[in-house]
Amino acid sequence: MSDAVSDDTDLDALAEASLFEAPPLAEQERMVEAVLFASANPVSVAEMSGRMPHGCNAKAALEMLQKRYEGRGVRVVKIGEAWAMRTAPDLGFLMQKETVETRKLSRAAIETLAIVAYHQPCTRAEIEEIRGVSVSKGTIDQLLELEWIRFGRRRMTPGRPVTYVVTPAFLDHFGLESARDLPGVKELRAAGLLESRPMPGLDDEDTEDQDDLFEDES
Amino acid sequence: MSDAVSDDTDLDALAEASLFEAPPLAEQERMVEAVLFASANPVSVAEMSGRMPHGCNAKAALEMLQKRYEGRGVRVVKIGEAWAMRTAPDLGFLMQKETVETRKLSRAAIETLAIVAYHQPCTRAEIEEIRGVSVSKGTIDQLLELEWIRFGRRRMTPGRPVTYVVTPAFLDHFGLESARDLPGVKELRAAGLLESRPMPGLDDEDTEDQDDLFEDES
Amino acid sequence: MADPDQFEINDLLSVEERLAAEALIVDVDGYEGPLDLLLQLSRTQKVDLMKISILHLAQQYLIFVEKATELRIELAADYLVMAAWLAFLKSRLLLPPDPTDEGPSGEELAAHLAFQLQRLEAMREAAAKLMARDQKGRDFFVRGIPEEVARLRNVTYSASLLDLMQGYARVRTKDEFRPFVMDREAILSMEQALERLRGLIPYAIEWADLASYLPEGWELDPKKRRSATAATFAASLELAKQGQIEIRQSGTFARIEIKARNGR
Repeated sequence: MSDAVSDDTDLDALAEASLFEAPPLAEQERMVEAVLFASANPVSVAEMSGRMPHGCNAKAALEMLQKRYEGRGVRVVKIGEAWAMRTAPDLGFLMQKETVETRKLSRAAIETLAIVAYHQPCTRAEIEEIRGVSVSKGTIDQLLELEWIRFGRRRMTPGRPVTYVVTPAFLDHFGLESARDLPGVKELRAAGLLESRPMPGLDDEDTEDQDDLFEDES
Repeated sequence: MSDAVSDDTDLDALAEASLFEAPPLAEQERMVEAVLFASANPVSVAEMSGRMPHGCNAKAALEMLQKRYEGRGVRVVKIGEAWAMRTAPDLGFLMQKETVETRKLSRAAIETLAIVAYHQPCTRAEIEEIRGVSVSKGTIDQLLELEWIRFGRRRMTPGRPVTYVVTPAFLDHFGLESARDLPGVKELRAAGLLESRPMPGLDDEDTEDQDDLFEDES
Repeated sequence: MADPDQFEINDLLSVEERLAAEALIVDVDGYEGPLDLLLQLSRTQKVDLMKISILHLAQQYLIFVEKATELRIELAADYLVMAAWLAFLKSRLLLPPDPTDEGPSGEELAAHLAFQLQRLEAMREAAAKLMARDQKGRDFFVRGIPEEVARLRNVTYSASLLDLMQGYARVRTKDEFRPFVMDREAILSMEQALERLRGLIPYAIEWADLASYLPEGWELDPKKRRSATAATFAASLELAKQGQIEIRQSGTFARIEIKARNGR
């Protein structure tokens, strides 16, 4: 099993060889290419490994593949712990046929989404405090339905309110690797605008630990 | 084909340029790559040309792309007059995920199986009489599929109903040499599996019955 | 809120500012709450939010609310709550600090309001940047012909000998609870009850509850009990008619008792 391993047609030999040693990295790269290519949804490294022969290094192969596709019409992108292939955004103009009309989000929904993304995990009360108005249930429901936000852990404060966090589908939709890559997040944090400051003279215990939680979760 | 062509942000310049001359072939290759990737159907050369900026040579770009993907995990293939991308056939094994699941047999199936084992050959009506509830076809089918029961001789009674008997695979699975090795009602009671006090006379009568049935078949 | 100060402040503002404030009144419905309105008003100051004059902003807001009231525009309660709070803040900012007061100073409150405005503004900008990003299905696209991953599910069913034995024991146990002489159905016919009762009469020497003559096990199942009770009662009437038994009942709904006539 020394050199005949990567003969495309000799699958049995390959499978057999894999019992003893992993296929060459170039071959592994072909494998992750095929798997990512075939899937419309991001594939996690764990799932990729599970589908590849024993001993493969899916992560290394994925990183190799990502390099290979740099500057091409299709890109290899990382979304959270998962990987996917997406067309290059500059070629979007070729895709009128594939474009899906999405329901226009209301201003309230867009702002709520941004607040959850930047302040997650974030309670409804916090969203309302930032926006200065009450958030209708429909707005939250719409974002939940789009699977852009989901319930996070309950806040350990009186009433144990539910929190909201953004989902991998949100990251995928906006082409983000993680919530840390949100536009301007560093500047906002540096400016203290992601902190929750209680109104002076008001003992607002339930907002104090929010900053910690953001670090925890994202 | 130099690869520095694609400045992702410089779309306007590209679009403007295309009014006068076609984009470089390398850029055209990126375009056909993205379209083939995202299209839900194979794309003909004519359709591809229609989607690309004026002056492009779709066919040449497609052929270039096909070359590029030679030997890779994905292939550019021609299907009739149309083009599409497909995962390399030798990697088909990655497109299936094998999972082994062990499930407990349902209560209905266990009881049905037990009745067949203790009373074989046994008709469906008899199984229902003993269980006191009707037996779904699915349950019988499942046991037939598992090859734990099979059809026995037809009963020589009106309607000539089929009977079921247990198979060697059944004996094998349960580690029995023959169905006679199944513990009788007395042993079941001794083992504490039968808790109710029997009605006088029922016990013996019943086990004898059972023995007869075994005599019949095996 | 008809505070004489108001008019003074009104005069302090330039004509331009008043026009701006009036223009805003027209689409009061367009605001998403008092904070949104404050943010809009702050824009007329044409300065960085960090340097905004909260006092000035409070005045603008109060004028807005007053105008709205004059024009008989119904303002939601939260606008009025904000107006009251801003009036309070304004007085704090204008009056020299009271050393005996333990509450937050006017400056602290003003700084917090400025922070809230900055944060709302920042979130709006962030939301706009987020929506301006390349989006899936609009700017970039997923694989058009995804290949389904065939899940080869090998289901193996397991059952142990013990499962089998327990299963059998279960059905046999069920069987043994059933009176073996009786039909499986939950109905006792009068004929059956009559036959059963006839057999038992020779032993009915003492008065005994009719219910104790129900077939064994039938009293456990409500359906069976009902049927058996009715049939046994009917059978007892028949037997009484034939002179074989006596029936007595001490009162309405009391127990019905029977005993054999010749057992006397």
